[in-house]
Amino acid sequence: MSDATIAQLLAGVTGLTWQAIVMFGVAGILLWLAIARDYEPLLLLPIAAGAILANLPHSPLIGEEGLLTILYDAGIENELFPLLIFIGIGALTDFGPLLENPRMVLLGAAGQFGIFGVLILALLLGFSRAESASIGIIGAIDGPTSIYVSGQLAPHLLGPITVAAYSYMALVPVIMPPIMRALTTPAERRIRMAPGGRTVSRRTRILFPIGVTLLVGTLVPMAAPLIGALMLGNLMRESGVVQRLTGAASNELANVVTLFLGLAIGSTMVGASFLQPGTLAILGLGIVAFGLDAATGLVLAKGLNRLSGGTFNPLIGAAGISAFPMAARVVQRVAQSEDFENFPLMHAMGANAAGQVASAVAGGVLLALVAGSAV
Amino acid sequence: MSDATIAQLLAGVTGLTWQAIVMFGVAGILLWLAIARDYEPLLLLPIAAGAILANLPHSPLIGEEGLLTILYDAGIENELFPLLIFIGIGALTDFGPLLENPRMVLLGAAGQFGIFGVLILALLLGFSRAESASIGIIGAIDGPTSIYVSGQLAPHLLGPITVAAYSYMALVPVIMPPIMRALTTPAERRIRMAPGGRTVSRRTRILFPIGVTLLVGTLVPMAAPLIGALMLGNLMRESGVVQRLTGAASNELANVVTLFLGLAIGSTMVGASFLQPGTLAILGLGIVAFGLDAATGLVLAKGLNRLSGGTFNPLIGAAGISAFPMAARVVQRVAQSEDFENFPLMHAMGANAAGQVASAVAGGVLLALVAGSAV
Amino acid sequence: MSDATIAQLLAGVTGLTWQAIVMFGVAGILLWLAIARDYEPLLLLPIAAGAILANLPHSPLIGEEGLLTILYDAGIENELFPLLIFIGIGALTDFGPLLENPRMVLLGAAGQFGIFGVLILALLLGFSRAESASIGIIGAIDGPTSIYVSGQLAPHLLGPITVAAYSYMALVPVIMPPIMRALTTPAERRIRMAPGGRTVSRRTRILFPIGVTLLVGTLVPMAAPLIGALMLGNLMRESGVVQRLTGAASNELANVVTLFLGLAIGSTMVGASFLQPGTLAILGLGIVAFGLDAATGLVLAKGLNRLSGGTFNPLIGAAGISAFPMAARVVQRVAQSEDFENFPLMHAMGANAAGQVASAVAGGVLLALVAGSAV
Amino acid sequence: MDDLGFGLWVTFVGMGLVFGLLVALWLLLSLALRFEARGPGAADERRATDEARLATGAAVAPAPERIAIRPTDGGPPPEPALVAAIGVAVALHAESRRLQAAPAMRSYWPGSLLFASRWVSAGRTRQSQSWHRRPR
Amino acid sequence: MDDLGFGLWVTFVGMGLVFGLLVALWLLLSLALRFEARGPGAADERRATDEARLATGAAVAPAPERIAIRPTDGGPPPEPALVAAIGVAVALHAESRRLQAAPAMRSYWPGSLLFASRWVSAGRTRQSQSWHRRPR
Amino acid sequence: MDDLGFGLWVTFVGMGLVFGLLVALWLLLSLALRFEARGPGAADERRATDEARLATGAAVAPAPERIAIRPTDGGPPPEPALVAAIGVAVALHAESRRLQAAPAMRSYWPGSLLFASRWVSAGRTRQSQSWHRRPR
Ligand code: NA
Ligand code: NA
Ligand code: NA
Repeated sequence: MSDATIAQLLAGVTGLTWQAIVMFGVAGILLWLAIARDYEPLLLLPIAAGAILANLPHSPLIGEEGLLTILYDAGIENELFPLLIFIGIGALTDFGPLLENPRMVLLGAAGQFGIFGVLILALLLGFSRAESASIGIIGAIDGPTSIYVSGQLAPHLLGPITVAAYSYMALVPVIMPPIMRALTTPAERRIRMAPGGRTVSRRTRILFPIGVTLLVGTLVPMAAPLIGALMLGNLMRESGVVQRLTGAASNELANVVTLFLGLAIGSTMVGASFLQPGTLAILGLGIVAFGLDAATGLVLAKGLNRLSGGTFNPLIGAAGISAFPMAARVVQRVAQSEDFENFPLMHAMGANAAGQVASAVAGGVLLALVAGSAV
Repeated sequence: MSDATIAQLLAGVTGLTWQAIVMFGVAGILLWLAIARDYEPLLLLPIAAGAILANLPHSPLIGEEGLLTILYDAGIENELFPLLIFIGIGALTDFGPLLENPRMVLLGAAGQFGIFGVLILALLLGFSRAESASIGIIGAIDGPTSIYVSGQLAPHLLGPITVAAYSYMALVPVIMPPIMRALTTPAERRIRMAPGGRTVSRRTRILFPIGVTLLVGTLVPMAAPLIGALMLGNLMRESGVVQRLTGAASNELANVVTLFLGLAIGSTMVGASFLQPGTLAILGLGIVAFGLDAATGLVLAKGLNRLSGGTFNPLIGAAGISAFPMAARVVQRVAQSEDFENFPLMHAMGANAAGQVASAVAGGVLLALVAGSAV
Repeated sequence: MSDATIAQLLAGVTGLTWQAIVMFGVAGILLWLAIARDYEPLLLLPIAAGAILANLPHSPLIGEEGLLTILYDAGIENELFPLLIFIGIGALTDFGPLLENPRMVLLGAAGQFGIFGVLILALLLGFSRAESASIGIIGAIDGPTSIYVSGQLAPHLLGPITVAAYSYMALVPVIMPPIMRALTTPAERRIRMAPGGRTVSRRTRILFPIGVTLLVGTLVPMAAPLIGALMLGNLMRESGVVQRLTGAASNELANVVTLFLGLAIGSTMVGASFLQPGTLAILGLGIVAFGLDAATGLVLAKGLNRLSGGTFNPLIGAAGISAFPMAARVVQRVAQSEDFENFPLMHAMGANAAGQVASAVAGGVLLALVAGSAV
Repeated sequence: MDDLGFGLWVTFVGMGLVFGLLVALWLLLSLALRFEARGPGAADERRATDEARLATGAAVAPAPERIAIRPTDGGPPPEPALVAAIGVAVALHAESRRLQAAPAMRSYWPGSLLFASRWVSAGRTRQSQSWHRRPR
Repeated sequence: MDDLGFGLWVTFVGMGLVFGLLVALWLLLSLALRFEARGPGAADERRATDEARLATGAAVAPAPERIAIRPTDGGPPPEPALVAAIGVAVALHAESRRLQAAPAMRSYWPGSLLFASRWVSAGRTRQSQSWHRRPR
Repeated sequence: MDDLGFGLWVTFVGMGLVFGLLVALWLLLSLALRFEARGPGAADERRATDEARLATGAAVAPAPERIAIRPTDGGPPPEPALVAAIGVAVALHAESRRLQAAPAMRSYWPGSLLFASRWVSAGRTRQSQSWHRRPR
């Protein structure tokens, strides 16, 4: 017995694999990004912690009845967590700027091209259709959408896809400016938008989420959960009569779910499966999707500028990629670096909110098309 | 394939039924009541949202693994949510006014007659015994009790019963005054109650919830969950040593559970099953139960007034229906409309708290009698 | 039918057993301790409430689908709740004092001897190996660790073990001083420690939880869940970038889980199984474990004092038992009663934090050794 | 190469659907905005925003924003601390006013009971106090 | 008509049980109130209420009640904003006093750590500061 | 008696493992502390404290700050209520300032810094204060 027990006592040390050690390094990088660089710490820190706990030798945390397994089953497998977080996001999102400039929806739509462009690239690289769609969804540049879609189409890629999605979202202020400068002329960047003075009544603000839910839910049932959750949160917010629920959904609930979500996703990053060439491909394709989103958004915005006779600042197109609300703030920064008196922020916010909606729609569309044809 | 996919893409539009459209209208009415009229928005808004999401064509939200299904299984099917909310209510209820005037318990008991009166009417209308009892429980005029009882006896009626219960609770200030004026004379309404100067020690306040739990739990085991949850919350509150738990139960937990509860109940309101003549009958019977509760309470109070030689304001009887704490406030308003210097509020609060307890007791009694004899 | 129903109506009264009545008395004592004496009310009050509800005749709360059963399955059976609470504790624990005096870890280790001493005693008393280990873990003097270990090795003893663990933890200020005075001389108690002026950088504070997780998780995989959860919370806290999550884990989440945990544990205290001679033995052994912990800690501290040439206050050894942070405060009180100008608090906090870590480690070790050899 | 075809098809149909849906949304919005009542709109607007602010639970956060306190007598600007203090005060007071003045129709149960307990209790206390006092 | 009979029977037995239980409760209460100790009762009372107030977590709750602010010098009533601000202050301060004065027996773990963290830490800070300072 | 043997064995191996692990931890710590960079450490410290303080939506966190309030003109000490009020005010104002001035790089989603760790601040304040004082 003693020998067996001794062996069992040393099981931990002997069970340590090189993949585990590499994953500890990966987790270390994520922690550095989260803590030192403040890149999406709310997600990357729990993900890194989950990855460490999952890669410990013989980790009881990912065994049956393990803590991380429980969390995964409780909210990732059934897609509960991303939807709950979407309710919270809806409760925190102000669609006012979009309601004031409805045409901004076009930029939101353009900002999703990267999803499909990368889907094609992934197919060419030999990924399966479901995998390719899951990789493409990184181009939604929206965390919960990526988790929701890839969780259904390719759960085994959930880890790298989520990490890519959140890391690149945090990198918006780094990645976007060069692209924006490359595709626009200083003159274009200096264009000042006319303030959209229109006031939006409370009635419209309340009808908006209901209308979107009915419209999208009817035309693309597969998008109903994402859009429904987002708009439910926004309805609670705009109704102004359920502050308790709005607060709970956007604070207590969102916090707890974010923690569990991060841990559960981190637990999928087990060395043996994570350390594959595919993972690197995913990280690479993700950044391509990112660039394509921004580029198409900018190009469409340049078109709008031409149509509007030079009164539309093309930078705003870059805000259509969602990554709410960072993209809009980056647009403001870049515009201001050309002309300190220029304030396209509110218009960019409109495009940004449109991108948020468009991302969820695109996610549903992708599910419908791929799930429909995959089998 | 393309054809199939096109068909699938149009599935949403083609899947839209007239029942769904009607249900969208119903949800619209509920939203209007909640937002514009501020009728129980904390429940009606999530219920309406759940109804919209559940009636979307081919709604993935109520499919297996759908968000609303998950919430329903998590807390309605096993009755967890209504009990958790009851803990929160107990933590927010001050039974002091009842402890100062124990005789008020009689009015609480009288305020439950509507439950049984309507049960008989429902039986005569051809509802099954379990259904009739579930409809009658609307007369408890207490949300969680209605959900708990009907969830066990007739889950398929959960939607209309809950909607009726909460809508009518919100209508207390509209429905009650006429009944109160009809059954009392101005002279009676002008009666001023002697201030119940008695001070209740902390010890008694702490022993009260324990005693009620033991008493009711022993005599009517079926009522143990409802009373136990209510009194657990009250014990936490009165103990004064677990503020963290009291706060969590009455805020964070209550908010999240209320949101989930509303959504899950709304998800049961699928057109095909909701749009039945039975639903209208339930709405009608609910208001009858309401009136019967108030009437019996008033009548008993008039008796008490006679016994006490004209020193007992009969209006207080109307507060026995629970609908805590609105009924008590309505009593105060009606009394003041007769004599601005009259303040029966604290006495009405006593009757009201008694009604809260009596409602839970009646719910358990009903479960015991009907579940016992139904099979 | 009527007869059957009458019988059923009286079922409650007839179903009342003497064990149930005794358990109501036990719950009453726990409530008195919690409310009147303020002994760990956050756990003992819910435990007592759960015990009352579980011992009601034919209690529907512990039946299948009963409230308490749901809570038990949701978080005790799968060990989720104690781990979640551990995350919250980690988020509230400041390991700074330990980082400033690393040698304090020795006292933390010594403070665990009671676990094993009592394990032997329990074996001699005829308890099975798994049971003995579960009883010994009371010596960890740490609630979640006791629940976690006994929940895996001897779930049927969960009730008495948890009650003993929390009651004795609350009794720290009563039990410890005599032991401390018996084992130290006034001269020793008057020793003033040099202020550990060293500043610990944020980097070290962040690396500490990561390092501990890797070290312990690798050497004793069985300890990974407890240490991992504790250190996850501490990492979130020290990172300073996820305050939302830290706050949620240490407030909202901790509060709700504490309530559920207490209720679920109370529900295991059903008279028939709780009222056994074994329970008394457990209560007795628990206090022995307690004394042994303190004694070994003090003895080792006296050794350190000798080695350090009389510059180390032996009282600090008593803080190694964990019971964080009460033990450290008691050390401060006893030291001050000898010399009002003496402030060993910060050093005691270091030993106390070490005890917290050591307790979790010991729990994992015990699981590894006993689970490994039991079968 | 079937996969490429599939990819192009998905891209074509997908982007088409996304654009189609959002254009439909655009039309819907323009329609809604057609029926905008400006005046009341603005009013509701402000009210909605206030509520939304209070909704955050941290009624205090936006306080400094909300109050553009300027010394009427052209004196020096007030201390930030004072500004913030008044910010808290105004927010809290606004909340209390809002909740005490709530129409009888307002539903206090089960949710708003927290507020009811907070503020309405205060009002009720005053009520019964004045009732105690009158005799004097 | 069996159903009607059933209904009447349920009504009869049901109302009987409800009344019976509540009357039993009445007796229980009267019994409990018989053993009321008035003086300490009132005292405990107040204490309990204070705690309950703090329990709401929102220290702002009791503000309106707590502050019977009246200008002692018969000056004009203070601004509502100021009243509210002082309300917050008093509530917070009261809470701090209460929690710092907690007896050694009070259990700080795992729950009360919230309070410990807020206020006891402040007290501990002062303690260790004075300890740092003594040398000088 | 096999059970006794088992018990002794578990005790021996168990205490051995516990001591072994904690000694290993000790070495690890000493190693880490070898590479302590004082300056940056303290600096980080300060930053962390600010964050922690703002983190607590509970305006009570900045207690230590509050304690520092002293009348500059040597007047009488301010009322606790006033002190607390200013404490709240400063914290809230700081928070609002910070949130408005947050760098684009900070991630606001899904949570900006509303609520969080409550008892970091005091402990850290103590340290950074003692660190501030040392120079003197
Ligand atoms: Na996007
Ligand atoms: Na009722
Ligand atoms: Na210990």
